[in-house]
Amino acid sequence: MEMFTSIGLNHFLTISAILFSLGMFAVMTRKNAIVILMGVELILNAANINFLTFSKYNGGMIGVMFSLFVIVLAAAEAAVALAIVINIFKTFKTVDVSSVDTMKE
Amino acid sequence: MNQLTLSIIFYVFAAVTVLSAAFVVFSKNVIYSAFALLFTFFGVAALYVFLSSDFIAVTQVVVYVGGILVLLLFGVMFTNTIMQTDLKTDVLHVVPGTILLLLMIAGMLYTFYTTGDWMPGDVQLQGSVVQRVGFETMSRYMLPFEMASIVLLVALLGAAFLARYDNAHKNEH
Amino acid sequence: MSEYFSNIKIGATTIATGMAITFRHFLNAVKRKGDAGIDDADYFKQVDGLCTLQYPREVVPTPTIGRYRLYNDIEDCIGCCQCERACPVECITIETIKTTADDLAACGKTSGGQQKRFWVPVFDIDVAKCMTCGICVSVCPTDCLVHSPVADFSEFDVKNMMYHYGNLSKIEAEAKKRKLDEEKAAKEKAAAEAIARGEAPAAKPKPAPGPMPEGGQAGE
Amino acid sequence: MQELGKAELNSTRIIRQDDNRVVIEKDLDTEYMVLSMGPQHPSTHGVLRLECITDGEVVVEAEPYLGYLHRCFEKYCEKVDYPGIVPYTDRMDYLAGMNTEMAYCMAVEKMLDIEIPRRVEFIRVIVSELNRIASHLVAIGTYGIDLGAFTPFLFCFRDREHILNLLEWISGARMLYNYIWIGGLSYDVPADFKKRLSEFVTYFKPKTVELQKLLTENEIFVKRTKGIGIMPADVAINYGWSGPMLRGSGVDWDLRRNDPYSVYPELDFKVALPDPKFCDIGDCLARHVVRAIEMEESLKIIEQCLDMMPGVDGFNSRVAIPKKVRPKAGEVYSRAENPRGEVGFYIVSDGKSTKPLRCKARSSCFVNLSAMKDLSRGQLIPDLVAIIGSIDIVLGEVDR
Amino acid sequence: MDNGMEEAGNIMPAAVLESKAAYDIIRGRFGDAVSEFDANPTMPFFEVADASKWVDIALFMRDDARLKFNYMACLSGVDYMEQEQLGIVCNLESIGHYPHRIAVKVKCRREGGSIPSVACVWHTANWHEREAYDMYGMTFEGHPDLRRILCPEDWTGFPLRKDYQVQETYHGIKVPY
Amino acid sequence: MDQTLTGFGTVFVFLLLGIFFVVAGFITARLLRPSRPNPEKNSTYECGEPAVGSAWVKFNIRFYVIALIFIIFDVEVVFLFPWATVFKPLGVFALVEVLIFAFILILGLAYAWVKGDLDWVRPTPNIPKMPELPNRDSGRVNG
Amino acid sequence: MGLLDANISNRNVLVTSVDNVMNWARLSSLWPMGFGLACCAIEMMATNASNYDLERFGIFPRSSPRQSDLMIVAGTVTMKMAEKVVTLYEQMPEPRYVLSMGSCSNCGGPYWNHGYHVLKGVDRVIPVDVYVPGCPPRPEALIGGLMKIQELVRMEGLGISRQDALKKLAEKSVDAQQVIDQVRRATA
Amino acid sequence: MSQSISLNTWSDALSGFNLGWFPLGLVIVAAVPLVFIALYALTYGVYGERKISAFMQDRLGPMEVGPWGLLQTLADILKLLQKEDIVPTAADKFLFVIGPLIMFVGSFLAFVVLPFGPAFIGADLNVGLFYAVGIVALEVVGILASGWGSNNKWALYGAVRSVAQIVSYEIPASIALLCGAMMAGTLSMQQFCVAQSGPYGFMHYYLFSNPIAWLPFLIYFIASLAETNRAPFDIPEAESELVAGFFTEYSGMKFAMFFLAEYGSMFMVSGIISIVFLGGWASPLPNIGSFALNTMTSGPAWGAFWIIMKGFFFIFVQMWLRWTLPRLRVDQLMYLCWKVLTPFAFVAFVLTAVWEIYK
Ligand code: SF4
Ligand code: SF4
Ligand code: SF4
Repeated sequence: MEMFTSIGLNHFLTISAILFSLGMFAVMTRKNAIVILMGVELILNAANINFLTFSKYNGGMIGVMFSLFVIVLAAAEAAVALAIVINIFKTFKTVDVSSVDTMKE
Repeated sequence: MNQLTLSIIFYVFAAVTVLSAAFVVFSKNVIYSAFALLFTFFGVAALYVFLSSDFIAVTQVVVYVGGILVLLLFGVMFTNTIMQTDLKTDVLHVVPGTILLLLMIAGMLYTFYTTGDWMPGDVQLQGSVVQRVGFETMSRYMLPFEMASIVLLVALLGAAFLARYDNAHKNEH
Repeated sequence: MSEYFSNIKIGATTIATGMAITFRHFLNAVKRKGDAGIDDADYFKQVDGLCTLQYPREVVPTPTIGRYRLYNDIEDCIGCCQCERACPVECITIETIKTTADDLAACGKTSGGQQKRFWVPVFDIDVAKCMTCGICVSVCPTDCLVHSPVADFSEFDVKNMMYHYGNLSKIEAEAKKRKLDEEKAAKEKAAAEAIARGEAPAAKPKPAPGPMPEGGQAGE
Repeated sequence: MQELGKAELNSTRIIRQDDNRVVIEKDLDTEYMVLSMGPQHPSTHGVLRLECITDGEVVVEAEPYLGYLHRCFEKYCEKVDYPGIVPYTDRMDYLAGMNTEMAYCMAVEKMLDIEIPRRVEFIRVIVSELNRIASHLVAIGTYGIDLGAFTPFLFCFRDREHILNLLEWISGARMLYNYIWIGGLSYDVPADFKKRLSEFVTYFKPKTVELQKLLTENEIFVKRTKGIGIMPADVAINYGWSGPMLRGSGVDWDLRRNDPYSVYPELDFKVALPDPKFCDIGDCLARHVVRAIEMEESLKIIEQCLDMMPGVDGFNSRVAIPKKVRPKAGEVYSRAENPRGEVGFYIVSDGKSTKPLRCKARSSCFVNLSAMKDLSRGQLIPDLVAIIGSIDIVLGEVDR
Repeated sequence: MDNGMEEAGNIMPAAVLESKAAYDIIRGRFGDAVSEFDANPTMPFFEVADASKWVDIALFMRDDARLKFNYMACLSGVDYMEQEQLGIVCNLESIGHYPHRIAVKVKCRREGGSIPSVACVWHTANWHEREAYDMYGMTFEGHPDLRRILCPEDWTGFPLRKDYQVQETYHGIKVPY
Repeated sequence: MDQTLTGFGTVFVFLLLGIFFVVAGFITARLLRPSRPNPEKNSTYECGEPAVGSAWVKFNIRFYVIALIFIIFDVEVVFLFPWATVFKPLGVFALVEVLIFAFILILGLAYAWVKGDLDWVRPTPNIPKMPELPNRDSGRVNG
Repeated sequence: MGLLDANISNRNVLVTSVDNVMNWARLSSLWPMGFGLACCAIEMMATNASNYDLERFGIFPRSSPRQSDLMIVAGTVTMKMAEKVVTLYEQMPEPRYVLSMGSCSNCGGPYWNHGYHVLKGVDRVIPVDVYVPGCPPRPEALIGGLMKIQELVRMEGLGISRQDALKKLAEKSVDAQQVIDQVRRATA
Repeated sequence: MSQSISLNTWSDALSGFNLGWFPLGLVIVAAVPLVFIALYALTYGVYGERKISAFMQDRLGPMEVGPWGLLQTLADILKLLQKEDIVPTAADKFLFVIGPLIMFVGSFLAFVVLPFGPAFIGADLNVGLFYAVGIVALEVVGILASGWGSNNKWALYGAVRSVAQIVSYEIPASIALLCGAMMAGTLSMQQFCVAQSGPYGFMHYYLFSNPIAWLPFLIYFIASLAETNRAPFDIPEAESELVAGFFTEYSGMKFAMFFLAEYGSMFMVSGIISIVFLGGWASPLPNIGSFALNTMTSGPAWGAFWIIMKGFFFIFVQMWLRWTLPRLRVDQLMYLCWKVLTPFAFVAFVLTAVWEIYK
């Protein structure tokens, strides 16, 4: 019971692990490029949770700063990736990565 | 607020996060995925609060919900012919994927729960995170800070170019 | 570049002008335009301020020639059917019965002193159809058909908008008709007799001696 | 089956099938949306329907659909005698009843060849100019609403109310007057009318200035309308545009001057033309400005008429009204300058009946609106709204 | 229809004289394709006898430097019941060039008749012709988009024909009163 | 319990209460309101016409570009807010740092401006033209 | 199923007072659909405008039927328009009211005899609660009609259907004919 | 930080009050703004808007429902409660329902950091201002959900326009607020007010004490109009174009939620602007000699009075603008945002920074 009531490092790590795996799953199995992007965002979020968890339980600022930069990167990544996805869509009329793979102009 | 309340709230948000994330991944409707992402992001932001980084939590809402999610939604709306594709054709390698998913979770959890000694103790983050972030960016993380602006600039240039390239491309025809 | 700034400047000034105007109106909201009708001399006295007329509480009378609900003063109607013919909408229905000679007095005179020669058992105006054009009013020789200034007379049932102005009830009308028929028959008989007698039929039709008493409508 | 539009983005075909349903055949490249604007839409001024084919916010094509207010006016003309048509003409252009009545009466008078007393002519001009102001007030006010400015609309309606009161005072009705009759007027004006009218003119002049400051000169308004919906002069003529629309395109053409009728030749007024410094010739702003100027010109005309109007002594406004209107066989096309442009009546009489054999109303809005499809191509939706507003349609007249 | 106006012929008003001059030019170009000029003072007109020439005449009228009838004021359909004909009457004039005005009539058979469309000459004619089609049922050859304009697509009959009988119901709604 | 958690505890309660308010509103309304759906009532509103096609079409890329530029500046603002709270004690150095940071991003804005990404591309509207003759004998008529 | 759907046969004090409050709310906030058809619509606009200001009664037009309670059929309903009117009416959420403004929508008005394309009264396609006569009705008449609608709302309640209310009102309302007779007697 | 904590005695005392495990006190704290929004939106916001617009248009406005029409909005809401709730068949039920919920919750959550006087604030977060800027994101998603969920063309147009507009104007708005944060050196809303209160009353307000503050003030005001979809930036719900924008399909209570959310966020932005630039609950009256007006008019009750008054003033200006100006077009809106406000915001940013360092 103690394990459930007092929130500790492991709780956060667990959530982060689940998020990460879900993200990985999306990246690996979904064909829709946008869902893949969402998966990537999930992975980044999982990473951020980890950073902040360790930051909190270590007392340093490194994790916080790192997660901040991760967010920056996530934003940049989302912007560029979505632009690419939209371009792919414009060219191939689909955002289905598997078919894009085979279509190759 | 006592410990129990806190735990309950934690579990609520943890559940929201995980369930909505699962929904994002498994939903066949992309627009639902995108809206479920709202709850994931929000839940994660709440977890950040539990990790005492209020600033990052609000940043999460500002950037992820206000920015990335909107971008994703626009992306979905823009490419929405895929909305009709059903789950079967949408998902590749389900079985290996699921196995991998379970393996991954199991592996990671195993590592987390067996490696007890990476917990140096419950040292709380002290002071206002905002101000500390402000100081850190101006001192130790100055270079990354400037680099971030360049990354953003490049991202802006690149993404704007890509979006525009398309228009130029079309006009040629 | 200068255009960029002058644009901003023009935008700001015109917006400020507009806001000044609305604010002036806002301040003027303490004044209220009275309920002067157009024919009052001080109609244009109050130029600024609120102009709302709180209708059910305050009323500005419509002008005297205002054309709203049609009203027929059947006492004055001579049953000439001019209005019915003139109405472009065909929303007046008139049935007339010629008065028999002995009824002339009963039929009465209009207020203008003209002798009425027709009973008007049916004078229906469907105000639901009427477009208040006023043509019927302009052709009425006795000015008995008028537009009243009453404008507000909505109904829950459209059938209520059929206004029956006729001055005879159905039974009365029946009686009058019978009477007329009898008179006609009598006249015809008289004429036939006259022809038989070789007299000129153009003789003035004299009122047939009416054996029918006035109390023909006793059934009422 | 009929192909409607392909426009520049040529991979999608929009097809109207025989049952009048629009089908989009998409080629995935871009997706058009069929957007039905109206018949119940705040900016179509009644029951016009525009079927817009849009690409995002851009209107690829907007096809107007009329007839939602087709009230069989021309049928009525064949069923109702000449004087009985007058109230129906009111209902045609219900914002400018007086003007339409006048156009119709002039047509019949031309057939009958009757002389109209001068006083009647002056009163007719006064009331129709008043009605022109009222109509332009509605046009300007609703144009304000179209562009999001609500207050000017209410100011316009407040002032219009005074005009309605004046007209009700003389004619007995607020909007649909049946005041101008073939050969005369239903009533002479009341005794105080001249005084009240000049008071109105004094009252109204500052209000036009206020309106101008509040709406016409507002930078947002100008930015919204300038350069939008440009119609070149020659095409405008070819489209049969008339009235403020044509003048907005820079054509100096006003029937009151170019085909003078009534007492207009004696009056001194300016044909309103847009100022190229303030607006682009032929755009929405030009048309709006023309209307604003016209209101002021109408005020001038009214003032002059008040001075020139012959006296009352023993005057009977119904003196020239024929007992029975039965024109000689023949046909006539007669028109007048209405607030919205040329309203003409083409009347055929067979000489025997008291009803016309054929009476066609040439409606200005109908003709002006026909350019809508052309004007709307490649506009944004807000601009489309601005264009419809600047055409200032009255559906009663479009559909008749 | 034109009796009674003939006597006035020699004292034509100025406006009619102008129309006459314009007519003469057209007559000179097209000869017998156009009928005699009717010089009535209320609406001088001529008729196009050879309807197939109508578009050419229209173009000529619009573009000829002496005519420049660039403005079509009105196009009305008419039902000539007695002559078993339908027709259109176009009122033309020239804005900004000449003060002349003239009306042109074109007729066709009553049943299944057809008139060439001049929508390619004057934009105005487009909707007016649609309206005439809607009301009278003559077709306009070469019209870009000849559909009903005022009445619903699935309306039966052509309302302004003299022998029009109104339909009883429309989409289940009773039509007559 | 640290300060942050208490503060955000309030936020959480606000969240709950907000949701509660909405849900309570819906429930009350549900108790009161009539519910008589029919196919026509539930049809999509489109000014009285039956709607043609779904509204779910691909949308204009313009909006996407706007969101894209927004996200970049949004992230910038994220950095500037913590800085704003501490820059006074740090003095000129911090100011210069941030000006460089901002300048680089303003470069991005300038780039987007110059390249026209900030303009809402308006298609060139059609200016009406004179009618075109169908191919028939157009040349012949006016010879 | 909400309260307003409920069929309550015994009305006690509570029900009545709930009724009163609910009816008060509905009658004080009648949002008409901004929907003009013809000439009458201009008078409707004039009634909305400053001089008569319908907003005094809390009546202000909404352009979407979803948010409106009242449909003012202002003007001529043509055959082409009739189905659209029905659609729009149907798309309004209940409880909804219809006011027919002007002769045309009452019964075809001036176009009733030869108007082949005119619907002879909007009550042929949708149920009408109040008829406002006039062509066009004066703003006063429209306001009067709206007051009648408010009267009708006041009569409604749990277990009292619209038909009942209308019937009751029709009984209560002074017959126009009686008024005429009164006038006649007075003038005679 | 300590000062602000001591300021919020009341709300802190309340939030410490637990019943069992549940923090009942917090509920009360949270309920106050809720009641406030409801009251404000019901009686003053909408009613005020109608009356003000009426007076500007020479009308009377609501008159018949209650004395001077005071009960008008109450009647409206009560009526909306009774209206049938239509969910179109074509709509996406889930998004259709969740839209107004997110929208309202988002607008309501922003009130957490709004101090209603020195002693009352939901939570004095030390990222308060940033939080207030960020929470708008929720509304954005709510709008998209309802616009997309309606499956109505007008709604979709409205939603997409609205979102583009809100996100665009967030940039100049947040940079302008950043200027305020630079002046105060904090992000806590309470600290803003504390920093701007003092014996000289309004002279302590940044708007009057800092010559540069005018620029961010104006920029934020304009941007806040756009963020709340107020005229002249009301293109998302532009009546004459898009019928009713993203809530075209909403009826009954769901519509009422939008209604409340809209007026709630209107008050929110007015509150933010008065806190950041006009001292929030700080009294504007100066101490003149021994006549200690400022001291007299400070305190919890007065604080609440001042901030609400300031908020109302800005709401009045918003309404005033709305009833004066036509509306902009999408491209002009974007022009104004990206090419006028954003550059000027950066200019203001630099100027403020320089001023703050060298003053
Ligand atoms: S006013 Fe006109 S419509 Fe009415 S009854 Fe008289 S003539 Fe007929
Ligand atoms: S015209 Fe006058 S007198 Fe003749 S029937 Fe009609 S109302 Fe009676
Ligand atoms: S009732 Fe009269 S005013 Fe109203 S629409 Fe019909 S004709 Fe026009």
